[in-house]
Amino acid sequence: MPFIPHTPQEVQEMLSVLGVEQLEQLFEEIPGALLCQEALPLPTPLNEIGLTRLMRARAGQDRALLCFAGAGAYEHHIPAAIWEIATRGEYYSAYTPYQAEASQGTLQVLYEYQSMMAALLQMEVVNASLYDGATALAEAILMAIRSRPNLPKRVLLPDNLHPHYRQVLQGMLTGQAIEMVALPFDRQGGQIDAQALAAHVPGSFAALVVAQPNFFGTLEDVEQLTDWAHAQQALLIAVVNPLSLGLLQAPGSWGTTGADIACGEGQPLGIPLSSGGPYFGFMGCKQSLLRQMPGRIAGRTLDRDQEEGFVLTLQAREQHIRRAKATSNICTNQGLMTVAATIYLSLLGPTGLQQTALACHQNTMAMATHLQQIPGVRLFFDRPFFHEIVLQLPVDAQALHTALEREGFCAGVPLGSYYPEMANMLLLCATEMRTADEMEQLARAMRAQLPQER
Amino acid sequence: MPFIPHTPQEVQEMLSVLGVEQLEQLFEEIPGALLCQEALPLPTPLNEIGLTRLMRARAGQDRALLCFAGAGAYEHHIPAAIWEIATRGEYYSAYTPYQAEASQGTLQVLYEYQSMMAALLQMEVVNASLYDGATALAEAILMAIRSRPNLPKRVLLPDNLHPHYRQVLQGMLTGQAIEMVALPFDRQGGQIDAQALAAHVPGSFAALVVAQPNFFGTLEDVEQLTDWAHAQQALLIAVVNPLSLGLLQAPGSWGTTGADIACGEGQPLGIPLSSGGPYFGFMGCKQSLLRQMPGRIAGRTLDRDQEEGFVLTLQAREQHIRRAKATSNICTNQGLMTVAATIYLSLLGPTGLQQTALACHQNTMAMATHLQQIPGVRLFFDRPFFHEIVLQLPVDAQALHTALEREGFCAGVPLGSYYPEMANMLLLCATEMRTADEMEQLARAMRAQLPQER
Amino acid sequence: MEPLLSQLSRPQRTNRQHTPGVDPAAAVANSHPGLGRFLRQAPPLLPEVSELDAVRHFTRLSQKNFSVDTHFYPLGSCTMKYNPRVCNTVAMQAGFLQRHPLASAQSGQGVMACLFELQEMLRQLTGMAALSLTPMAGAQGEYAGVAMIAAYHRQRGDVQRSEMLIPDAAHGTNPATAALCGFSVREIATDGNGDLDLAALAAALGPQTAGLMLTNPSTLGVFERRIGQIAQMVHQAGGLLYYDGANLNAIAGRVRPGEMGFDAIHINVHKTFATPHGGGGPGAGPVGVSERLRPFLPIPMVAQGDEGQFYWLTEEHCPLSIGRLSTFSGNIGVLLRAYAYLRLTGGEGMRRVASFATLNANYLMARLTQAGFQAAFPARRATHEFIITLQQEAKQFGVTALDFAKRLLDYGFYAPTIYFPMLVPECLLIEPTETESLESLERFVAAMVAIRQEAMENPQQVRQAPLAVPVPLGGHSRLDDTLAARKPNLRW
Amino acid sequence: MEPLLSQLSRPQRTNRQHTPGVDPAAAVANSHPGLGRFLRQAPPLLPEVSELDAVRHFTRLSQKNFSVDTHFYPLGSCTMKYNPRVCNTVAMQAGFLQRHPLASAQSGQGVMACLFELQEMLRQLTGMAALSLTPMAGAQGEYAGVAMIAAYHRQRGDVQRSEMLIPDAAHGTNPATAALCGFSVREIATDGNGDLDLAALAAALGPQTAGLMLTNPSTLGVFERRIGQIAQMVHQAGGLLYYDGANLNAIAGRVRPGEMGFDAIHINVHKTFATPHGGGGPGAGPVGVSERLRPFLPIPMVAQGDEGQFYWLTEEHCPLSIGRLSTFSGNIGVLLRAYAYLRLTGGEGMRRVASFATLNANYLMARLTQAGFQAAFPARRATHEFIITLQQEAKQFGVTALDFAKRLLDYGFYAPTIYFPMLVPECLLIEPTETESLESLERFVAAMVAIRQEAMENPQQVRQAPLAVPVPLGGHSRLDDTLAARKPNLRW
Ligand SMILES: Cc1ncc(COP(=O)(O)O)c(C=O)c1O
Ligand SMILES: Cc1ncc(COP(=O)(O)O)c(C=O)c1O
Repeated sequence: MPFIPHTPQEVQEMLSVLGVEQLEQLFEEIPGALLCQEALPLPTPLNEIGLTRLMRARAGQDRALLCFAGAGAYEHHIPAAIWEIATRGEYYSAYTPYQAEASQGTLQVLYEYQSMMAALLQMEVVNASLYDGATALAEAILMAIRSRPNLPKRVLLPDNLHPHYRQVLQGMLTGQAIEMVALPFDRQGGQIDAQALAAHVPGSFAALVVAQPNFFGTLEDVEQLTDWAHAQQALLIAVVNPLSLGLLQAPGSWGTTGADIACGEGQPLGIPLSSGGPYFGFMGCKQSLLRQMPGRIAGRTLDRDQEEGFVLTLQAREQHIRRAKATSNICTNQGLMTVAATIYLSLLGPTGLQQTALACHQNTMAMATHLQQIPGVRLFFDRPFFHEIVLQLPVDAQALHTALEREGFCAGVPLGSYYPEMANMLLLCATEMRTADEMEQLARAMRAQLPQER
Repeated sequence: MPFIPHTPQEVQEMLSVLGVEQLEQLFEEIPGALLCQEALPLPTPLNEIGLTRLMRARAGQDRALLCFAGAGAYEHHIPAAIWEIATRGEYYSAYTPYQAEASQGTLQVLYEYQSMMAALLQMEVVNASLYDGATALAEAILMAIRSRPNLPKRVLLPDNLHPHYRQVLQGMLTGQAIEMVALPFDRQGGQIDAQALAAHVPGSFAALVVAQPNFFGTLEDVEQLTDWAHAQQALLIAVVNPLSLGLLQAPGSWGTTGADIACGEGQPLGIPLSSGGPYFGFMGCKQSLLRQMPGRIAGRTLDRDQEEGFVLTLQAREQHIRRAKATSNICTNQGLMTVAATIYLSLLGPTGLQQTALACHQNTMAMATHLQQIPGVRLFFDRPFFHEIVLQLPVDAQALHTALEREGFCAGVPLGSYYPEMANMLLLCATEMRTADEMEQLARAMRAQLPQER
Repeated sequence: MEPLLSQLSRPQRTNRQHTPGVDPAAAVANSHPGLGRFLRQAPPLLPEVSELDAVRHFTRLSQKNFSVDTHFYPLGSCTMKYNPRVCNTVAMQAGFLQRHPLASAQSGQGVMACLFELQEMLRQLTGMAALSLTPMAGAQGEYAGVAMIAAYHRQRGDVQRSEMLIPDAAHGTNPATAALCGFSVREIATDGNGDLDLAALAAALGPQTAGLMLTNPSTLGVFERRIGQIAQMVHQAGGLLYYDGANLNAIAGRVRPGEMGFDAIHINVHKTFATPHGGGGPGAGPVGVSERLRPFLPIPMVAQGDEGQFYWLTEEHCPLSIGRLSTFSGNIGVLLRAYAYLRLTGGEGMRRVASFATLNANYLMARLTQAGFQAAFPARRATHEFIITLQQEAKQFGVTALDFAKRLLDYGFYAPTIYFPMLVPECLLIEPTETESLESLERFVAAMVAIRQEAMENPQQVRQAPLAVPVPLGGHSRLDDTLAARKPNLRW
Repeated sequence: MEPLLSQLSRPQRTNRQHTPGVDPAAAVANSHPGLGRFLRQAPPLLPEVSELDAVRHFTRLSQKNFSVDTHFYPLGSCTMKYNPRVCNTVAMQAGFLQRHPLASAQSGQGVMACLFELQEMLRQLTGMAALSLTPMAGAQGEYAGVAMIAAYHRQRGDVQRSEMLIPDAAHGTNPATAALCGFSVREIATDGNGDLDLAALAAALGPQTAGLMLTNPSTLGVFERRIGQIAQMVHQAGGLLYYDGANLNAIAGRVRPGEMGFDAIHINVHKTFATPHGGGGPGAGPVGVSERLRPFLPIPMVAQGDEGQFYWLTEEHCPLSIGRLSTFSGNIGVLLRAYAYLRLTGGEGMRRVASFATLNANYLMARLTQAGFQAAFPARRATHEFIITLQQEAKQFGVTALDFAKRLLDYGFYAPTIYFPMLVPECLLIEPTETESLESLERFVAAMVAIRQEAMENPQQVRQAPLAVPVPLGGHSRLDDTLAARKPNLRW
């Protein structure tokens, strides 16, 4: 039988030990009225031949587009070694490493992951992953609120945070009656509007969230924002792109004392786009916040023979011990993705990460230069960016996007559905994967689609 | 540096231990005139991004055709588990298991491979692989000649043996001055012409080669042929398709005492088509011929603690010990392919193999039925076949083949280049991978290409 | 111990094959002129190792894990069954992996067809009215379910319902989730047969009751027979029923939670539907609902249009939705594996899975009982799992469930779940799953018997277990959890 | 020991997921009416195991191998360098894997482009006039080369040339190949510096000389400096020069065999060009030739037409070819990996490979010499490899090269090649390759020193090595080769 090893004779043997004649009898405790009398009408089972054929066809249906989209998920180089190793059965088919002595592989990887992410973020401690970037931020806010019990349950949330993140927070924070106060962005630079901060007085909110780069790709004055938040007695929660940290200042070094919590989407570190998941959320914080941190944490310890080894630690924060009082309800996290990220970081190293980040930036610069030469097209924001730009078009962005998709491009993300006033704008990204030639192709295709004014 | 771990500082350290200043000095023994002064003009190195891009494009260029070709290489179901496991680094990046204690994985797999192939072939001993089917046959003939030193160096070779095998033998046997005597085939059934055998008297040749199924896919009277060869004091060398043995008589049971040597192409057992390789050759023989067998052999033994384990054995047959007197010059064989075949056989098992072979046969039957309904098209041979048929067409087979390729079919193999008198014939195969629908598609396409006489 | 990556590191060791070609000379010229002040002062302090060293390191580390692919892994509540390799292979195709999440639905009809059909199949299997695939694990599925219950009451203006009832045997994610959604948690006791204490339930129900979160079969490994009555009681009190679907493996295709009267359910595809656990995820926790909760389902979901094309349902289509739970659409790669698995099994296959999961659990329970171990609920049929209590052994030999668990590692078995559910003292929660053979089960029984023998003869030894997992598999004797928590060492 | 598959087998255990749907009832009806008498009486006696058991079995077995991906593997003459994983990934794409060998060239332009460019790159690197990729391993490449030499003489009517000269240090495949091609083999001695004894060569040359097979750098790990003179001598005598290209790693991109005067050469892509060895293959042994042997190259080869399209050269185009060496076109999947590797390195990269392979070998030789080990050719530069002779240690402590080799396994190193080349007593042929780090080399030196210490203090222990490779890695003490050969047990 598929995936069931029992032979007819063994079934008989086993049933006779149980003193029953038929498998069906094993369901005798279930009220008869509830029992399905026959198989449910799922599609007829396929053998592996049929399944493979089907899934090849399905994967083949999905069109390979030349990708200039970012907006929270980025096409980066993924060294082949990563998934050849991460899908090894020993990683792939193990459970969360509860029995430490039988899980040293996963545990050491987690410890190395935490160590490398801590170095990248310059944060003191890092957990072993959360679901994704948006939920990591939700957890960060919950954590901030918990650790500031004397402050109002309010957080300042910039409008230039990824709209999907804001949607997720909307859902996940209402249960806790946390108030989210919107911060407008500057129309010139896309960054948080500094003037808007003045409306908020010390002690009136528990945390300020800052995304660096922000959703529009431009860079925030993180030094000032961090110091300002701290001056208001609030925590500073940084949302960062880990890959950008090859180049950009780490949140742990923002301002005088650094961000208190740093979180974000781990996908750029070796995880395929996969239509949106699985990715992983990461989170680091100051040592002082450690016991408020959600999620699993691996720690180094000793065995009876004084040999070093690894265990899951500080479990008293977690749901399986603390139940309703846990720091989060998270249980299964995104383990295998952190294995991939750990291998990614080890293969790229500091130089590789820096070069990759630099290539992303320079490609986006080059793309911006090309595209701005198209009549009627201009860069909407004037601030420095990392690897995303907002392009103002002479036409509806969604329409252009659709037209370009027919030509084989995933030409970024039209912003109208997120910011109605930005219906003519396109958020574009060129990672290290894009070649000069491809950027020219995009420019040519875009030019061809746009009205030839002159 | 790509794949070179040395840091600049380490290089200096190492050079100073060697007492030289520059890497170049390490080449000082090479006559200066021979030294290339600069890098050879190979294409500029790519990084992994560029390589992946290039190779995706190349693989994408190769057109996926609906495959009805066989002729020695067959599209079969390859369970996904096979290559997920066989490409694990521990198998993939190990050498031939010379140090047995550090190679028990590969060695036990080889032992299991030998055991399963022996069961499939019903031969007493099997080696650990040769290069491919054709060279395995060449080795079998050399082995037969060696083991019959008193007989003339002549072998009977049927014309219905795969033409490429005959070409390989041509090359590999001339060095040894072995005479190959052609046996014609029966024009009705495609099998070896029984009458032609009468020309050969006892003691006049060392071996008779029989392919079951033969190149045309039809089945030989292996019982009679085996007994006849033995009556002439010759060895019987069987060339078999291992997958067919799920259904067909094993060479070890042919005639009264069985074939003496069985060999063939292992590709059907879990190896992808890959344009022709790597595949693997297999060889089994009677115990009495063991010491004439070429290639590596794994054996079971004991360690100092009387624990069972595995080693390469009977190495005294091999080139690294016996040098010019070895049973063959083979050294590196097709190891990893036998790992795949071993996993294949273990996943399919006796039932799976039988069902697969049966499905191949029945699909080919069904295909024959469909195609024969096309006006002017008929089955050329009237004998039972396994999973290949020769179709006689009203037109040139190569032209039709080319036309069908444009429609997305690899419509078998035109026979004209191998047998000039068969320019109108096509050798076709339908394995278990072909669906009823696909066979109808082929029939429709073929009908559309052929002159509509009625 | 395998050295840490940091110990393998040497300054200036690089892997140029992974570095994009940037011209360092033109670094400034090609960068944004205003970038300077945002730059990091020094590159991150990451290890610098060669690709070969990294490959070796992570390959060797992998070998230190016990896993389903190498060991029997009878971890109760976790359904550690075989994860068919083909599901990985088909899900890892370039067509799926390369698609950007914000690319148009038009360009992703292949993956969306799979998701749509998976939604339908899971709906069938659970008997729910509608289903969303987006939650990224069981706990997030729970969150979605409980948030929908909250939204339902809120929408009806029924604002007093602030309490969630949860059996004492429940998984920790249940109370944690209820709390996350702002409910207070009230525990309901379990009776001596492993069933819910109905009197306690009756006493707890009231106008403040938002709902009851139940697992059936429960985490005690038994089927709650009076589920009909329970559902009626809760509904009558105005509460809704949440089904924790982590325990579907022995009933999928046999009993449908929708027909038991549940209003919301999550499904751990990384349990019943054989997606891998990856050493701690990713999983996926699709959430299904009865008709009344349908409007609240989390987005996005996949729908099929009139011409057969698939499209995403978003906030526009679902104004009452509890919203988005992930940045994009959840763990699609995991869902593809579940889809592949379900296409391999079909309806008949799922029934078979349930039968053999049940057979293995009951057989193993019977054999351990024959061998003198004490089942927690000997009079009950086991479902996918069952509990052994080692209370006796703990008392007699001073050898605890933890000691047994650790000693099993020495015998080459991953350990069952221990000390959960908390109400059974010294418990081992054992779940063999249907993919284990009779021989596996027998070897496990033999190991348990041998360990008890050791506990009798040499309890000190068992208390020190594992004596040493063989070196390439970790090489450790028992690791010190207390030390780890007391002096956290969380990075190098 | 991991149980044998046959021990895991149970009658009627099946994996239906791999079985095509055939209707057993219609088995006869759907089969050829005449098939009956050809049928097997009973299904083959293969094991019946579940997919999970098979996956576990082969996963666990894999862990028992030392491999480059897990261990330092300084196996001389074998160039066990890192096999970049990306080469596997790009070669395992469906477009390449699914192509039938007899499909038209038109439908295979992608793979043929790679092969054509590989031919060209290898031609460049070797400095030969033309090259065929078809041989499936080094030994078959040798076969092709020697067969071409034979064909060349035959074609010129020079039929007396029946003798192949081969240095005593040569690899076993050289004489075996010469014999296979019908030549008698005459050994040429090596002098005390590891060079060919020119007097012996001069004495051996004559009208019966078909050629000389040489490896340079030789299997002694040194470069034959008088290669120019040797080539001249052989050519003058009417013989041709064959180059055994197994040892290219330290000279590729630095010296070209074509310029040394060789007429034929094979290349082990599974050595210098980083294709994996797979526990014994598959490899590939492309063969290159000088102008005069070009007509004899084995088919098929890839050529490029005027419009850029690629096509196969077959017997029609090459009437003098020694013919076909494989059923189809050789080990294309392996060649694709070599192609990928060469595209990653380029010309500059190959020079770098040679430099660092040389550096590592010389450094390791120097360090071992410093540590008191005896190099076989201390006055010579090592190339990619070098030889240590343990004659001294054998005499003093009764501990042989074999014992050292086995003891190294206990220390977590694969052993160097031992007792080859045969002319250096108690030799270890050590090849670190360029992909090993300085730390690897130092750890190896430390292990060698430690073992010598043991040999001094407790020789009996070293003679029994390996004491026991850790259990998951095999768990064996020294295995008995003699028993294996005396009572062959070759299947279950
Ligand atoms: C009974 C039960 N409920 C809920 C969960 C939580 O599921 P997840 O780990 O996927 O979040 C689990 C799994 O650990 C469980 O066993
Ligand atoms: C020097 C030398 N020549 C020839 C060969 C034979 O190559 P292959 O094993 O690929 O047939 C080898 C490899 O073992 C070798 O080391």
